[in-house]
This record gives sequence, structure tokens and C-alpha cells, in this order.
Amino acid sequence: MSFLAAIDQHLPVIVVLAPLLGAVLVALVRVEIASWPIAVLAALISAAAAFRLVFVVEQLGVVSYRLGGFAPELGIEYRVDAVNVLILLVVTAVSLVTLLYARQSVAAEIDGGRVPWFYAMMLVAMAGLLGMAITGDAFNAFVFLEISSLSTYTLIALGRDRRALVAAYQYLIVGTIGATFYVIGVGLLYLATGTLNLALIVERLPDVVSPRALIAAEAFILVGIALKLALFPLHAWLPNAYGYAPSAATVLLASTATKVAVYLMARFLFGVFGIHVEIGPVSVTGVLILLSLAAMFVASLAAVFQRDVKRLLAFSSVAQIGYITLGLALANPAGLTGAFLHIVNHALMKGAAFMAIGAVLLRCGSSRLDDLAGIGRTMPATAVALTIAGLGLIGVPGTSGFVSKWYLVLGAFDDGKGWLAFMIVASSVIAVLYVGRLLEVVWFREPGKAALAASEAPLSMLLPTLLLAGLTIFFGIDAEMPARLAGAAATVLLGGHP
Amino acid sequence: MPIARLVLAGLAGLLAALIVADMFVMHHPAFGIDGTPGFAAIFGLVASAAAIALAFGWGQIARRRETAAEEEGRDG
Amino acid sequence: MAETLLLAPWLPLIVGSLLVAVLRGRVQDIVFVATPALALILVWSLPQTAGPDFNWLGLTLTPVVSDSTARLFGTAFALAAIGGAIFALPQRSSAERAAALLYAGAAQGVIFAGDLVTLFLFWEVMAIGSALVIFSNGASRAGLRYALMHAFGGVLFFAGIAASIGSGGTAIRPFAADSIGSLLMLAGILVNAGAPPVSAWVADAYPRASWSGAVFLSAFTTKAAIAVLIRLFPGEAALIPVGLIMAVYGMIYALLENDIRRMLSYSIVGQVGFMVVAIGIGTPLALAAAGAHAFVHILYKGLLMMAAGTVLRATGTARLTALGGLARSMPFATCAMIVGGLSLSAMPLTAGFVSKSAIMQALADDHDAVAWFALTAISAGSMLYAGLRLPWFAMLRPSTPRPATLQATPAMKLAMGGAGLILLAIGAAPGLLMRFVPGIESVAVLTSDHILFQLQLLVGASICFVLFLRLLVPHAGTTVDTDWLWRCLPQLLVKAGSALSRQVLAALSLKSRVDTRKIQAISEAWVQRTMHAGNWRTGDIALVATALLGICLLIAAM
Amino acid sequence: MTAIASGSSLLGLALVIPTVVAVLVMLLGRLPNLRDAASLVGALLLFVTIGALLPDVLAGARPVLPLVTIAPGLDLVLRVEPLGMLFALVASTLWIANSVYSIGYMRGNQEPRQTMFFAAFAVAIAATMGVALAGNLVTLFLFYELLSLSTYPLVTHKQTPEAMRAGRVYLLTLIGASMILLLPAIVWTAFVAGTTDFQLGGILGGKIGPLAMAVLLGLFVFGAAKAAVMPLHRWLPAAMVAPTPVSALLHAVAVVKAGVFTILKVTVYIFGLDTLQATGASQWLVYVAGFTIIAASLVAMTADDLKRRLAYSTIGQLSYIVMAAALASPLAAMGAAIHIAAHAVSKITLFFAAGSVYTAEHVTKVSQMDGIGRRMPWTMAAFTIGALSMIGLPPTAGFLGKWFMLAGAGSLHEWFAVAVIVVSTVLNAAYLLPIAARAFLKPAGGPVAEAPVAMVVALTATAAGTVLLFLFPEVPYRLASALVSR
Repeated sequence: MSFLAAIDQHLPVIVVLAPLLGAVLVALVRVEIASWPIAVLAALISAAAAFRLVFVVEQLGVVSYRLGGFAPELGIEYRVDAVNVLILLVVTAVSLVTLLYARQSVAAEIDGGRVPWFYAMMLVAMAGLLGMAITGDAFNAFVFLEISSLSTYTLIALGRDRRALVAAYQYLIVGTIGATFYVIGVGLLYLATGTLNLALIVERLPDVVSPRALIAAEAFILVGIALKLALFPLHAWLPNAYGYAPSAATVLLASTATKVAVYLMARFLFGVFGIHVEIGPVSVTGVLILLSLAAMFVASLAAVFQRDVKRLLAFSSVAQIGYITLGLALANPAGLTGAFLHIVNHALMKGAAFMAIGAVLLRCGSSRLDDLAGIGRTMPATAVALTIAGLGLIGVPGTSGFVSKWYLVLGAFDDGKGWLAFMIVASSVIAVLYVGRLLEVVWFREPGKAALAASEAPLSMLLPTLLLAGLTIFFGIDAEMPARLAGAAATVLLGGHP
Repeated sequence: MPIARLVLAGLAGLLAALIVADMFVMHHPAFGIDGTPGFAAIFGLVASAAAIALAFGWGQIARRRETAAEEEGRDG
Repeated sequence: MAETLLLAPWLPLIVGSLLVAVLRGRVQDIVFVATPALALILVWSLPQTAGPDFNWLGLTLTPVVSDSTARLFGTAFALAAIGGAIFALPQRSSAERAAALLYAGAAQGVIFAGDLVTLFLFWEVMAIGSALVIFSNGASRAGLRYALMHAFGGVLFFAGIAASIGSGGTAIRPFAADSIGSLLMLAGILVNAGAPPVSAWVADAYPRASWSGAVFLSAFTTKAAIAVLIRLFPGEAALIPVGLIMAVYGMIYALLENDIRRMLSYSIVGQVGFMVVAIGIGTPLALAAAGAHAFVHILYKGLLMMAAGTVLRATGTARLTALGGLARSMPFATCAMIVGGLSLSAMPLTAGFVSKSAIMQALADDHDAVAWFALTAISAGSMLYAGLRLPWFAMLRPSTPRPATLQATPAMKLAMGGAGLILLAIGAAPGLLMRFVPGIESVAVLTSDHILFQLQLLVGASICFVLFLRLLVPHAGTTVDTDWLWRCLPQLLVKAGSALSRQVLAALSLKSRVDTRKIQAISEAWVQRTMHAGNWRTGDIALVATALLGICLLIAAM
Repeated sequence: MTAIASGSSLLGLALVIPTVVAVLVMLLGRLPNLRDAASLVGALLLFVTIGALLPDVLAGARPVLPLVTIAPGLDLVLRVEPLGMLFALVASTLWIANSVYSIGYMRGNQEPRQTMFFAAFAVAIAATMGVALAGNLVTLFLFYELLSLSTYPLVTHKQTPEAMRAGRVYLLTLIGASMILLLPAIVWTAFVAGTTDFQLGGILGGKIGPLAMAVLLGLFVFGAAKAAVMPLHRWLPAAMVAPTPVSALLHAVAVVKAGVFTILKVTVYIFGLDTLQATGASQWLVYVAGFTIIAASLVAMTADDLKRRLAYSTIGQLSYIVMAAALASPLAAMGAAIHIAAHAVSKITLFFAAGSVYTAEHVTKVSQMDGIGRRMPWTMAAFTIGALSMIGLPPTAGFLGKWFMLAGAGSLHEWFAVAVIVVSTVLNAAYLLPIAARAFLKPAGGPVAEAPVAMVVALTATAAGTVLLFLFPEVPYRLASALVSR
């Protein structure tokens, strides 16, 4: 057995362990200068492992890793298939790019002494998210959920604005409620089936005698996750959290945190309960479609009226999550492909957008819309990245946003829901409004004092920003790779073989 | 205006002569009445008078003293 | 076949137009006179066979084809161009010369066109050429009005052709005015013919040309329209009333007019009215008569315009109020004016008598009493203005004559003399005209009853003239005409419209201001409350989440 | 097979050449002569490339060049068909004239930022080629947007507050309309028809009701705001602040033509003329376009600013094409196609003349043009020819398209359309001829002094082209026939 093959065997655990160990290392060293390289290295290892996993999974289909070698009933199983490998890839890649980006932004936004804490928390959050994605154990997922949540509260609280503390507190309470709901649901499942392993739960579900307990479990779990993924109308924590967190943290959270929650929901919906289960007279898909649509429209409209760009983008995120859950609710290959594509694409473009705003914040000290006036003249490259990201949010052809919406529309039609396709298109029109408003200010307004004083973002921030923006364009023109991965994920979720 | 009266008398004489001559020629009337000797003379008198009356009357109504002089001057 | 194209009568004229634009001096003079002469030769050498075809834009174009109508009009147009060119030799304006030759060439093109598209193309070039003749005299506003009128007539004709092309291709054939397409065609042609309600363009435009340019203008446009009517709408009954109105209109306005050239322009409309009536009758005789009258009319109206041009050139004015007593100083022009005026009045032994007789004969044969009597009466009226009023007030009446600074040159005299001689020759020997106007040989012209009839009519008119001379004295001023429709009405409409729109706008803006304020208030409240754009309290979030869960559980419990 | 293969490589070249020119221009910024030579040579090469495509297309070949597959069922493809061929031919031909003219204009007026100008121009041409040769709606949309973006720096070239404001209106209208209307229309089409490929006879027949079809058509027509159908016409007069070569680009070579081209292409290849005719879904557009024609002509009559008058003239002329497309008859569609070419060559002449007058005498208003024809005879003679073409008088190109439009309207008994054309012809004459009359008939007031030679050469060439196109309409006619034949 070669060295590489040995590593291949342990890839699932490397993905999670690398950032966790990195965090510990950063926390122990506690030197400002050293923390960033360590964090980047940890993220790099994790990303490399995730990247490798993609190939392994494509070959093997499913990679199961038993921690400590215990049988699934007792121990914890890490289970990687086409679905979560995509999530792993997104989370690690975006985290890596975010960390690359973070150095100067963090140096400017966070007090020197707290910088190591920040990186440590970033890594912990990353590890938590990865763990949620990779684990095949319902309770273990809860543990990772808590890990990621706790670190996230800290990250938000590190924001220099005092409102960041309020936002963090709010998120803490809401997140705890969500986690509690989730763990109650898992407990109910355990009572019914006697196991916490998802695969085993699925096996045993047909024998469950009390459907009520099951439905109650489903309700607790789904509402709990919905809180975490900011499904409308449980999204109210998100704009504040994203708005006041340090820029780098916002990038990480916006690009990955909600996506992992979406993944978890998909896992439970498709893998455990079955998407077509009905809660009484109400079908899950119907409710989900309804809420998704509400998110798409109401949150988009709310974004139109925002005065702070970070909040604007945050509301936009709520809307974009609506697209993703809509894709889940469609529950057909095209719709699911669209949903997973959008997870990828939204991570890229929202990451780019928040990175650009972070750069503006660094240079102008404000993310208020009015202060961005004319920034296109003094920070052209940043503004270009912001523009590309904005176009992606609209779904302009040539950007990746178009491709994912294309699949969503396709899915709607496949489902015989032409009106839904129309709604998708119509909500994109609202996106035109808020993105147009942003771009109008950035490019066409006369520069204000702040904008005139600003200079182009430092290269270390600019390059990651442009990288994500560039990928947004690239995947808009050649979406073969992400479409293939998302398609595989959809196939797996729908019960087929990859 | 003696000259005018002279001319008028001359024309009247000419017309009388023509009418007389008209009585001695073979007519090819198309509508009957136009074959009557002297019809054309009477018709000519009446028609001309009517034309003058019509034109004069219309001139009283529609004639404007001012010309489009400013433009004619400019246009040459 | 294609070499027939080289015999196209319009070709030397259009080439000549370009040459004249480039050349100067004596060579230009030669080209200017020689090309119409060459055109006349070509009119008669062109074989009356099927013309050559060209494919253009998916259409089959026949740029030149000859028949007897074409030859008749072609001859008249060529003569007018020759006479006009000779007459215009003292006029040194290269622009006018080039425009005149282009105009004459396009008119020939209309006559010899073998299909509707070619016809229309030349029709438009004719409009451009004639407008340029007016423009070349510096008459920008009149030229623009003229150009707009012809753009209007042209596009009507164009639309008609384009609409009719679906049913029957582009062949030149008789149409019936029963579809909108053919009605559009008819309307377009009638605009050029000077039919009501746009008749006023003739008198508006032609007098704005130079003393020589008006000679060309008087010849082509309206008569080309007559030729086209003969080809496309023979026997269209609607033309009879149209022609009658034109004849009456032309007579009345000519009787009132002070400016000689405006009077002659009104007279054109009146005389074209005779032809239009004849085309409306539509019998072979009537059509031939219309053609013959057009031929003769081109000659005598040309002669009259030359006489008027001579007076204008000599004295600087063509207003009757400013003229008089010129007979002695300008005997040649006076003679020309009298010959032309008498020919217009159809005096026996002039050419006008021949062609008008043919028209009256056609009306009589068709038993069209109303038209016959009306046109007979108008003939008497024509005598009043053209045979009597014009020469009397312009030349003969005793008055202190304005000094004639520029005497007619030999070339001008040659042109006038030539035209006058042809008119008298045809009048004396009608066979000259009848020979190449097949169909009117049967008309009795120089018979004793006919001559006597006409003489009585004219002498009767003369008696009236002497009797009512005071009523016919020219006055300065203009008569309100149909051009009020496009010269005054739009201004009134614009004024009224802008006043109205200003009020409407004021009302609207007041209303919209109120509305926007209201909308703003509502939207802001909506944003604050409904859109969740503000901050939620944490408790609210928890409440919503719990409620959602509760609903789920409630449903599950049921 | 070889023909098609070479055809596809030519397609690629059509995009590559202007792109390379753009890069070269940027690189050669310090060497103005070489830089401008690059533009000229590029224009010539592009013309040759497009010209080389012509025989194949006329012979019935439809070369295809797949660019990239975004995702299954979502391709970027270039494909030549007669209408695109015509548009590409027009744009590439006029690029030559415009390059010559621009060099004269930019140097004559000592404009700043010339390198940026020529580079953006070349990119705009590349985008135009993409629009013309697009094989499906998605490809067309991409290049359409690229065209909007690449012309923005040209519109704001002067960088005055007024220019920036105009650029804002320009970009917001064009991009906004395309995002809000055109893109949904494309997506809708894609999912109704299952494809966005342009296919003769349309792809929507029988798949969508008449009302929905009318709505979809509306999305396309107003989404393609470059066509300036009222009420989305304001950007065009606003963009008049740009230098004249840019106006020429907007009005003649690329931008507005891209708009009407899109509409015409959509009516022919997406809806299908027969389908539109059978359902009457485009009837409303006849009225809207007709209103635009008349209203624009009336506004033009009141405009004293020369370029503004020309801008409203363009709005009217564009709606001729839109109206002809809405008539949905083969004849009218042919007229629309031919009018794209005819209007391009004559409107570029008018703008060249306007710019020439500006360069030589800094005259921008009609009321200042007394006797200018005597001082600048070549310029104003060309202007007059262009004006005649706008009116549609023979022997100028404007006649050609009008002929087919009228024939189409007449054969369908669309008397409203006929009346609009009749009235607007008179109005066109009423606002254009006075300029020529004023220029030539008023006293000269000065010696003959023409604009720089390059400009005079360019405008003389396009004026000659206006007449030559009338005399030899073979190529546009055959392409237009191929457009509607099956």
C-alpha cells in the first residue's frame, strides 16, 4: 500500500481534522504573525483532501470511514458520496480563498490581540461545517452544528461595530433554538429507531409503528435546520449577522454556512424522510415551494430598500437560498442539479461580492450604499468584481448564476409547473433592481469624499476577489464540471446510483 | 369712353353678322339646342357674364389685399 | 434588345443634365439645346416594339417602350424642352439648366416607361428635377413646399403601386378605382395633375421659378400626370367631376389673379381639367383628344410662359397692376402673348381650336350634356382671361410703360416664334396634328358651323369683357386658396395643440405630484413594516420559529 | 464539407479580427499612426472575411461554429444565415468608412483618449459581429450586452457631466431593458420551444397561445431597447453628446441596428412570419411602431440641434423596420432587412456630414447652417443624398426598403401602415430638406473650406454608396429573399 493510497483511505478524516488541528495550533501559538500562515496551511490541506476526495468518490461512489473502526451502530461513520463531496469541495475551497483574502482585512478590522482568536474561530467554524457535511451520524451532525455555531457567534462578535455584539447575541439565541429543535428531533428519531446512524435510520424507518412520532421528529428537525439556513420567514437573524460581522467572516458565512445547512436539510428530506412525505394534508414540497417563493420575492424586495451594501447582499442571500430550496422542493433531476449548482455558484459570487465590499470597507471605512458612490473610478478592479458578482446574482447569461437558474427553470418545467418558471424569472427582475441600484451607485454617481480618497484594494485581497469573480464568469461559460458534479449529487439524492 | 363704345358697337355688329351667317349653315347639333342659330352667341354672353359674376363675387369674399409680399421679396 | 436602351429618349437628357452641370460656356449651351433635339429624334426612331427587360430587386423593369401615346407626349415634351432650352439661353444658371434637363429627361422617362416601377422611379426623379428648377432660383420656401407636395403625391402613388403589385404585377394597364391600392395610385397621380384639394401647389410654385425656369415647369409635371392617367385610369368616371372642378377653379382664380405667371399657372389647372374630363369619358376619341389637347397645351402654355418670362426679364415684374402699355416697346412678346392666349381660348385657326374641338366632340358623342355645356362655358371664360384680360392689361392698355431694360434676345424670339408658328400651322391645317394622334381624324374642325359657333362664343365673351371691364381690373393681393390647408392650418393646429397640451400637462403634473407623494408614503410604511427591512427583535424570531414548529406539530397531531 | 469548414473558420475570424485590433490599438497607443493603421487594416481584413462568407451563404450554405457548451442544451454557437450575413456585411463595410472618418475627426478635433476610443470601437465591432452571427438567442444576448458595455466608454468619451449623464441613461436603459424584458423573453422562449436556436419558420408555432405570443413579442421588442421603439427611445437623443463617429456607430453601424436586427431576427426565426400572421400576435406592434414613426418625425421637425434632429430621424426609421417586422409578411420582412442596410449607409452619411460641419465650423444647429452648402459643397451634397434616402426618393437606397414595406403592407391591406409611411415620408422631407435648402440657397458668407480630407473621403464614399446601393441592390436583395424563402 503506497503512501498515497494510505492517505486516500483517511481522506474523510483529514478534511475535518486539518482545520481543527490548525485551530488548536493557532490558539496555542497565539502569535499574530504566525496565525495566518497556519490557518492557510490547514485550509490548504483540507482543500487538497476534499479535492482528492472528489476523484475518489467519482471512482468508488461512496466512501465510508468508521472512526475508530467501530460498527456504525455504535461508532460514528463518516460517509462521503457525490452529494456531500460537492459541499466539502465548496466549503474548503471557499474557506481557503477567504483565508488568503483575510490577512489585510483582518489586520484592519480586528484588534491585534484578537487576531489569532479570529483565525482559530475561522478554522473551527470551517471544521464544524465540514463535519456537518461529512458525518453520517445524526447526533454527530448536531455536535458539529454546535461547533460551527459557537465559533460563528464568536466571529460575528469580533466585528468592530457595537451592533455586532447584538447581532451575535441574536444569532446565538436563534441558533440555539434551531439546534435544540434539531436535537429534539434527532432524539425522537432515536427513540423510534434506536440508532443515530442515518443509513441505519433509513433502513429501520419502515418498521416504525408510530408515524406521529416520525412526523414530529421531521417537524423538529426541519424547522431547526430551517432556522440555520435562514429559510424565510426564519431569516431575520441573517442580515444583522452578515452585516456586522468582520468582512472575512461574512465571506465565509455567506458562502458556506447556510449551504451546509441546506445540505443537511436535503439529506434529511431525501435520504431519511423522503421528499414526498406529507405532514397531514400539507405536503412538504408544497410548503417548501411556498416559502422559497416568499424568500425569493420578499427578501429581494427588501434588498432593494437597503441602505447598507452588506445588508443588501445579506437579504440577497436569503433570496438566493430561496432558489436553492426551491430546487430541492422540485425534487427532480434538473431542479436538484440547479439547487446544487446554485450552492456552488452562489458561494462563488456572494463570496466575490462580500470580498469586494470588504475591500471597500478597508479603503473607505464604510459599506453604506451612499459611500460607495463613484467607487468604480477609484477602485475599478474591485468594482468590476462586484459587478460580475451582481450580474451573477441577477442570472445574466455568461455568468454562472444564469446556468443554475436555467436548470431551476428547466426543473420547474419538468415538473409541469410553468408558472414556477415564470416566478423564477420574475424574481430575477427584482434582482435587477437591487443590483442595478448598487451598480448605478458604484459606476455612475459622482464620487464622494470617501470614494475619492480610496485607492485600489491591496493585491492580497484583490486577487482572491477576482479569482471568485473570474470563476463566476468561467462557470457561466463552461459549466461542464460543476454541472456534472451537481448532476451526480442529484442522482444520488434521488436514489439512483452516481 | 367713346373708344370703348366704338369697340362695343363693332363687336356687337360682328356678333350680329355671325348670327346671321349662322342661319345659313348646316348644323350638327349633339344636344338639339346647340344647333339653334345664334345659340352660341347667347350662350357666350351669358356664360361670360356668369363667369365674371362668379369670379368677382368670389374675389369679394376671398381676396386679401396683402400679398405674401415678405416671402415673395425674399424668394425673388 | 438591350441596345434599344440606347434609343431611350430620356437617356440623352439625363446624360446632358450631368454634362451641363460640369461643362461651362458655349459647349454647355450646345449640349443644353442639342440634347432635347436628340431626344426628339429618338422619340421618332424608337421602334414601337416590346422594350428590353432588366431584373432589378426581383422586379422586371422595362425602362423604355414606345407606343403612339408615348410618341405624342414624347414629341410634345421634346419640343417643350427644345423651346425652353433655346429660350433659356440668356439664362446663365448652370444649376437651372442641369435641373431642367433632368426634369425633361425624367418626364420622357415617365412617358416611355414600360412598367409601373420604372414609371414611378422617373416620377420621383421628375419631382426632384422640378424642385431643383425652383430651388435654383433661390426660392427655398416655395421650393420646399413644392417638394413636400410631390413627396406626398409620390408616396401615395408609390403606396398604390406597391399595394397593387400583388394583383397583377407591375404591368402598365388600365386600373379601376375600386381598391384602396388603385385609389392611392389615382390620388398620387392627381396630386401631380393639380387636382383639388391640392390644386394650389401649381400657382404656389411655378411663379417662384426664374423667368426661364417657369417655361419648363409649365410643360412637364401636370401633363405627365395626364399621360399616366390615360394609361392607368381611362374611363374612370370619377375623373369627370374632378376635371370639371379643376376647370372652374382654374378659370375663376385666373380671372382674379394679378401676377401673370400665377394666372397662367391657374390656367394650367383649368386646362388640365379639360383633359381630365376627357380621360373620364374614356372613349378612344376622348383619350386621343386628351392627348392632343395636352400636346397643344404644352405648346401654347409654353409660349405664354415665354412671353411672361420675357416681360418679367425686361421689366422685373410680372404683375398686371405694374404693367401695361408694353405693346410698343415689346411687340414680339405682345404678339406671342396674343397668339398663345387666343390658342388657349380655342380661337379658330389656332391649334387650341383643333384639340378643344376634339374634346367637345368626344363629350358630345358620349352625350355628356353637363360636361359639354360646362366646358363650353369655361371656354368662353378662358377667352376672358387669356385672350383678352391678359394681353389687354399686360401689354395693350394705355398706360405709362415700365422701362423694358432687357429686350428679348434672338434666341428667345426664335423659341417664341417657333412655338407660335407651330400653333398657327396646326390651326390652319389640323391634319398636321391629326396625323400622329390616331383617333381624332373624324373630328370636324374647320367646318363652317363649327367655326361660326366658336366665333359667336368668343365674340360674346369679348362683349362681356368690354362691358364689365371694370370688374376685371387687376388688384394687388392674393386670393385665399386651398394652400391654406397646408400653409395656415398646421400653424393653427400647432398653436391650439400646444396650448391644449400645456394645459393637459399642467393638470397631469399636478396630479402626478400628489400621487407620487402618496405612493412614497405608502411604500415607506410598507417597507418598514412588511418588508422586514428593519431589524427584528430576537424574541420575534423565536416566536416565528416556534409558531412554525407548533403548526407542524399541530398538523401532525391531527 | 470543406466549404462549411472554411466557413466556420471565417466565422471565428470575424470575431477574432476586431478583438485583435482592440489589443493592438491598446499596445500601439504611443504610436498614433501605427495605431490608426491597425484599425484600418483590421477593418479591411474583417470586410474581406465577411465578404468571403457571402458566396457560400448566397449559395445556401449556413456555416456553423460551435463556441462552447455552457451546459447540456445551453450552447454558444455562431451560425450565419442571410439576415446575419447582411448585418455583418453592413457593419464590416461601414467600419472601414467609419475608421477613415474617425481618424480624420479625432485628429481634426484633437480629441483626447484616442487610443481608448479606437480600442472600444473595435470591441464594439467584435460584439456586433457576434450579434450578427449568433446562432441562438443566448449567444445573441451575450454579444448584445457586450455591445452595450463596449459602447459606454464611447458615449461618455467627452467625460463632461453631460456626457456622463447621457452615458448613464444609455447604459441603464439598454441593460435594464435587456435584463428585465429581453432575458425573461429568452428564457420563456427556451422553455416553451425547448431550444433557442434560430430556425426558419420559427420555433414557437403551436406551442403558445396568441395572447402569450403577443406578450412575448412585447418582451422582445421592448427588451431590445436598442431599437428605440417608444417609449424606450430617450437614450438615443441623449447619446448625441458623443463624438460624431460614435453617433455614426450608434445609428448606422452597430447599436440601433443590433436592436432592430434582434427584433427582425426574432420575428422571422423565433416566432415565424406565418405564425405571427396567422395569430395576429404582432398587430399591436404595427400601431406602436407607427406611432413611434410619426411622433419621432414630429419631434425631429422641432429640433434645431442637427444631431438631435438626426437622432429622432433614426428613431422613426428604426420603427419602419420594426413595423415591417410586425407586419409579418415576407415582402415586408424583406423590406425590413433591406432597410437595415439602406438606412445604415444613408444615416452614416448624414452623421458624417454633421460631424464634418462641426469639425470645420463648429456648427451644431440647423439655424446656423445658412449657406454652408456653398462653403462645404461636398459635405452638404452628401448630406442631401442622405436626406433623399431618408425620404425614400430614388435614386437612393432608402427607396428599396420602403418599396417592399409598402408592397407588404398593401398586399395585407394594412392601410394603417401604409398611411403611416405616407405621412412620415412627407414629414421626413419636411425636416430634412429645409436643411439642404438652407445650406445651398442662402448666401455663402465665406470661402470654400471643407473638413479634413479623410472625413470628406469617407462621407463621399458613403454618399456614393447610398446611390450605388440603389442601382445595384443585388446582394441585399438576394439575402433578403433568402431570408423569407423556404
